[in-house]
Parts: sequence; structure tokens; C-alpha cells
Amino acid sequence: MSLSEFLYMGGYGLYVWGSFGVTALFMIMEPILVHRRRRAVLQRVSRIVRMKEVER
Amino acid sequence: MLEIVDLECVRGDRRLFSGLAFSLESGELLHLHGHNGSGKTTLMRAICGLIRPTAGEVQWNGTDIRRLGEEFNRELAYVGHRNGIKDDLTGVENLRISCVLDGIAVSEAKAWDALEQMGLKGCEDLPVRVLSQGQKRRVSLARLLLHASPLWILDEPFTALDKAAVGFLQTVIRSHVERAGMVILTTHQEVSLTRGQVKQLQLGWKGDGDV
Amino acid sequence: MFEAFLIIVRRDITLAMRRRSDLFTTLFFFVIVVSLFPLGIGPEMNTLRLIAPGVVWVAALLASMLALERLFAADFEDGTLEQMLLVPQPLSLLVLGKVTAHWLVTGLPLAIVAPLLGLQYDLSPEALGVLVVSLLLGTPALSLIGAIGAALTLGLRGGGVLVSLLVLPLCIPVLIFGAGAVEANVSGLGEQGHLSMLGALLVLSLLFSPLAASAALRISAE
Amino acid sequence: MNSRLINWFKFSSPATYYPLAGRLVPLFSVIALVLIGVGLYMSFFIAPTDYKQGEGYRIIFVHVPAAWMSMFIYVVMAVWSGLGLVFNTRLSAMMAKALAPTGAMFAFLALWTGAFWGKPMWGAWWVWDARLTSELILLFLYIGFIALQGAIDDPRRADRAGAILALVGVVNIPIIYFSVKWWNTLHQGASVSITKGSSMGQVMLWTMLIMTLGFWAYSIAVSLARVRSIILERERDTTWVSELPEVRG
Repeated sequence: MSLSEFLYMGGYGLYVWGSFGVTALFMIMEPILVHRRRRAVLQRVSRIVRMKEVER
Repeated sequence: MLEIVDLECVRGDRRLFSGLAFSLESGELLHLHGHNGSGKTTLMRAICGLIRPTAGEVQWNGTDIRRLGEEFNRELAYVGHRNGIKDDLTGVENLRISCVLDGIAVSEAKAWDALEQMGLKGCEDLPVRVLSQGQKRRVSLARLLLHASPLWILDEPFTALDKAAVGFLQTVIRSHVERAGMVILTTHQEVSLTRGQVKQLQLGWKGDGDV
Repeated sequence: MFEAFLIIVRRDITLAMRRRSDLFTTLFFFVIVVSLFPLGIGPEMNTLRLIAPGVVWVAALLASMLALERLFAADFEDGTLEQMLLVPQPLSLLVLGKVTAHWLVTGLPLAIVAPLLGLQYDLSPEALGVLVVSLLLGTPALSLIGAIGAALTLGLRGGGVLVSLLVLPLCIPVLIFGAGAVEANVSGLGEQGHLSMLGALLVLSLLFSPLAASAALRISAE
Repeated sequence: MNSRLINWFKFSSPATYYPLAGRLVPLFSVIALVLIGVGLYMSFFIAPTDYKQGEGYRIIFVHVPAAWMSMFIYVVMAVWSGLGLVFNTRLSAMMAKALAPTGAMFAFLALWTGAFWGKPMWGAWWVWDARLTSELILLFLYIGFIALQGAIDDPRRADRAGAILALVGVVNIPIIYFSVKWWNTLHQGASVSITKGSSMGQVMLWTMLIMTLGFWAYSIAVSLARVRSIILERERDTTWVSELPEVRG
């Protein structure tokens, strides 16, 4: 089976890749967003913790 | 007997108090002190069961009030910042509704009586909307005259009241304590008692939790 | 205990009667929405007869959402709700009282004017009867389910929109069986099954929603 | 019995859960990657072409697992919510909150892939089929949950209000599903199930199962990672957070 044949999916290419592609996109984006949020939270929390230590 | 065990309350991000413990016996009055935002109102609402404390418990005769549920409410009269009366109803209507809900049978005449004692003669059947702030407060406080509950929790009961009303309320509170009732209140007024005991509790600046 | 329930119902009805303008807002909203559809769709009677049950029911659903926001808000603002949480009565009973009064002043009028609106859509007298019965069974369920949403969103910014967002999906079964009953009657299939399902939904929501709403109220009033 | 109970409560404290979740995230990520990799290979190279629906039927290998996960996650969310209300544990509510976006995502994906399946098969992007309609309502329920939590500032109130909503929702889901189904059959609408048309072979079933397990592991990994951020935010005033190496560093 050639690549173009594989992508063509017997005429269903748009629908199959539309489904799998969007699913993949979401399932890759979500962990990235979660990771970003973790970095932002860590930054904020460590700034607060450092501020408190300076106060003390 | 009311017992506060190791109570902690958090509002938003702020821990207002923690490890708070004291008890109140019949015939005692607890005067809560503390600067604005020190958690007086929160403490009172937690004792009523309106706020769920983050730790510790409030006990009534040795049982957690969470377990007592509505039974505890029978023992309790709470006057908060907000008057808890309907502007579109008259004083008498307000008073009678609140008594029915509290499970006390009060005749129309008795309700009129209570309002008259609060100095509302002639305004009993006016919609509360037309009354002044102080008069609304009096309508709200009239409940105390009809209530049989032993524990009164009064959050700034004297606000908006004039001198005469303050004096009258002071005697009402005094006689309640002397009849072996319990009162917890926040106020800037002094309430002097002839019998019974006044406890003071400072929230905030000083070390928490000591009576 | 029953006395407490009755006094809440009477209190809320008295209050509604003293603020009559609020009362009519819901009703007029309902009337206007239903009357707008023919203008949007065209006066073709066959089409209108077909969509009538759905239109009336969706309008009733939206109208009851409109009134929900005020269900607990007024009591919350003046502190009477706080007092209700502190009386020696089961809170769910008081909530049931409030919902009953709310239904009597907002839901019941919808059921009463619905036949008039049904006439605009050329529904048969029999279908009109079914419409009224379905609304009589369905709108109390809507008020009950809505009470949960109203209690959850009490005192929040933008509570009015939020309450619709929370409650509308939960009301879908009521909508389906309510509109379905009228439709079944129009198409000659018999409305019995739908009406019994509506009744079952009403009983279920009578059992559960006062409990859920009172739990939500305790959380929101903190 | 009693000691076990205490153990569970210790386990449910954020301070112990945070590092535990940290160790579980990579583990479940690897499981998810492997399973989804295998599942993808099977769905394109092992599963045979369907004699009726051609290659288009391969969409079910993401559609069905996404739909299953969206329902499953809502139930798990409701269970966490119920636990949180009964035992008053902070962590349960945080878990419910962490699961919601992932559940909503799967509900959306189920609808999206459903549409992409529907267009070639039924000739329309959207058909009021009972399953798709219920899935749409499920997405609304997720959005309601997220919106309610977002509208409440006080985290404790948000937790408990969300918990009640999740429980009310989970009681309603079967009622909604059956009413939609009834409505659907009554109107003789599109009552087409994606799996019915094709003869479900062993291979297809296995592929779907493996994909579902992969999605399941993915959901665990993502929600645990998310709950770690939520814990950090909520517990930022505690000493254990201030002593964490990632906070110090």
C-alpha cells in the first residue's frame, strides 16, 4: 500500500483524518496546556514563598 | 453548655483563627472583641452552624452541632448584620412568620405586644419598607422577646438603635442571662450585668484562643 | 412542620402579590415568545400546528428560567434566608414551600394562558387540553429542578445566565415528554404514556430536588 | 478496619497525594503512549476494511473510546464529588475539578468524530441520533460544571457546589438518555449506531478496547498532572509546599 493510497483511505480520507487528526491535536495540546499551567503555578507559588521568607 | 473545640475558620485565602477553644455555661455572657476583619462574624456564624469550620467543632451539651442539625436550631436565636425581615411585609407579619418557623405559637396580640415593647407603637402594621433603619432593627430584635431559646448570638445588635432602644435591649439581654440564658455578642457598648458572668474574648491581635 | 410549609407558601404569595409587576414579566415573556414564532416562520397553518407543542413548551421552559434567578435571591439579600437556615424545621420542607409558591405565581399562570396561545396555532380543543395538563405536570418539575440551579448560583456574578446553563440540560426530559404529549395527541397516537412519564418525573423531582437544593443553599449561604 | 480507614484518610491528604501523583504521571503517560500506539497500528493496519462502510468505519476507533471515556469520566467525577461531600476531604473535590476539562474534551471529540462519521454515512454532519444527542447534553453538563466552578471565587464553596451539580447530573444522565431515546424512536429519527452497520469482528473489538484503555491511561495521567497544579495553588500557604524542591529551585 502506497502512502497516497493510505492517505486516500478509499475515498474517506477527509473524514478519517479529520477525526484522527483533531483527536490527536486535542490529546497533544491538552498535556502541553497542563504543563504550562504547572509552570505558571510553580512560578507564582515560589514567588509567594520567597516573599514570605524575606518578610520573616 | 456550649463548647468550642479547636475551631479553625478560613475565608477565601485567609486563616481567620485556628485552635480556638472556649466554653460557655448558662448564665454567662461572652463579649467578642477584635478589629475589623478579625473574624468575629465568622466565628458567630460558625457557632450557629451557618459556616462549616475547616477544623474543629462546636458542641452543644457535648454533641457536635452538625450531628444535632435542626434540633440545635431550637436552642438558638441569631441576629446578624442583616435584619432578616421582609420589606414588603408589616412588622406583625414579619414577627409572626418568624415565630411560626421557629415553632413557637404566638398570638396576634402577643406579637403586637412585643413590637410595642420595642417602641414601635403605631408602626406595627406598616410595611417595614417605610420604617427607618433603627425601627427595622427593632422589628428584627422583637423576636428575642418571644423566643424561648437559651442561646442568643447577637452580631452588633445595637447598630442603628437610638439611646432608649439601646438601654432597653441591654435590659433584655441582662434579664436573659439572669434567667440562666447564654449570650454571645459583638458590640462597642458595654453590657453590665448584676448577676452572672461576663467573659471576654479577643480575636486577632492578641494570642488567639484565650478567654 | 406542615404549618411552617404553609406559612412559607403564604408569605411568598403575599410578597408576590405586593410586587405584582414581577409576576407579569414572566407571563408576558411567555406570551411574546410564543407569538413571535409565526412571525419568524410564516403564517402557514399546517406548519404552525406542527411546531406548536414544541414552541409553547420551549417558551414555557425559557420563561421559567427567567423567574428562577429571583427564587432565593431576595431572601438572600435581606437575610431572611439566613434565618430560614436557623429554624428548627427541615430546610428541604421550607425549600419545597418556596418552590410551591414560586410555581403558583409563575408556572400556573403559564398553564392557564397556554390554551389561548395554542389557539394562535390552530390546535384542536383536545390538544389544548393535553397542553394544559402537560404544563400542569411539567412546570412544577421545572421549578423544582430549577431551584437546585438557583440555589447553586445564589449571589454569584452573572447568576442569571449561569442558572440557565446549569438547569436547561437537566430539563430536557421534561421538555421531551411535555411537548411529546401534545404532539402524540395531535398525531393521534395517544398522550397517555407521555403524561405518565411526566408524572413520574414530577414525583422524582419532588423527592430529590428539595434535598439537593437545600444542600446547595447551605453551601451558598456560607 | 479502623486502621485501614485512617490510612485512607492519610492517603487523601494533599501532602501525601502530591508526590504520589508525581510518580504516577510518567507511569500512566508511558502506558497511554504504548496502548494508543498499538491501538493506532491495529486500527490502520490490522483491522480489515469493512465490506459495507469501506475505510470510513475506522473512525469508530476514536469515536467509541472517546464517547465511553466522556461518560466514564463524568461518573468518576460524581464519585469523587460524593466522597468529598461525605468525608469532607479537600482532595476529592480537587480530583473532580481536574477531571472535568478532560471529560469535556472527550465529549467534544466524540461529537466531532461522530459528525465526521455521519457526513459520509448519512450525508449530513449532524443527525439527531439518540447517542449523539445525549453526548451533546453531556457536553453541556460538563460546561455547566466548569462554568459554575469558574464563577465561584471561594474554592471551598466552588468545590461543594460543583459536587452537588455533578451528583445531580449523574442522577439525571440515565433519565436524559432514556428520554432522548424515546423521543428518537417516536420521531423515527436516525437511530443508527455506528457499530451496528459493520459486523463487529474480534479484531475491531480488541482495537477499540485497547484504544479505550489507552485513553483511560491518558485521562489518569492528565488529570493527575492537573491536580498537582491545583494542589499547589490551594496549598501554597502550607509549609510542605514551601519545602518542595520544585518550589525552592
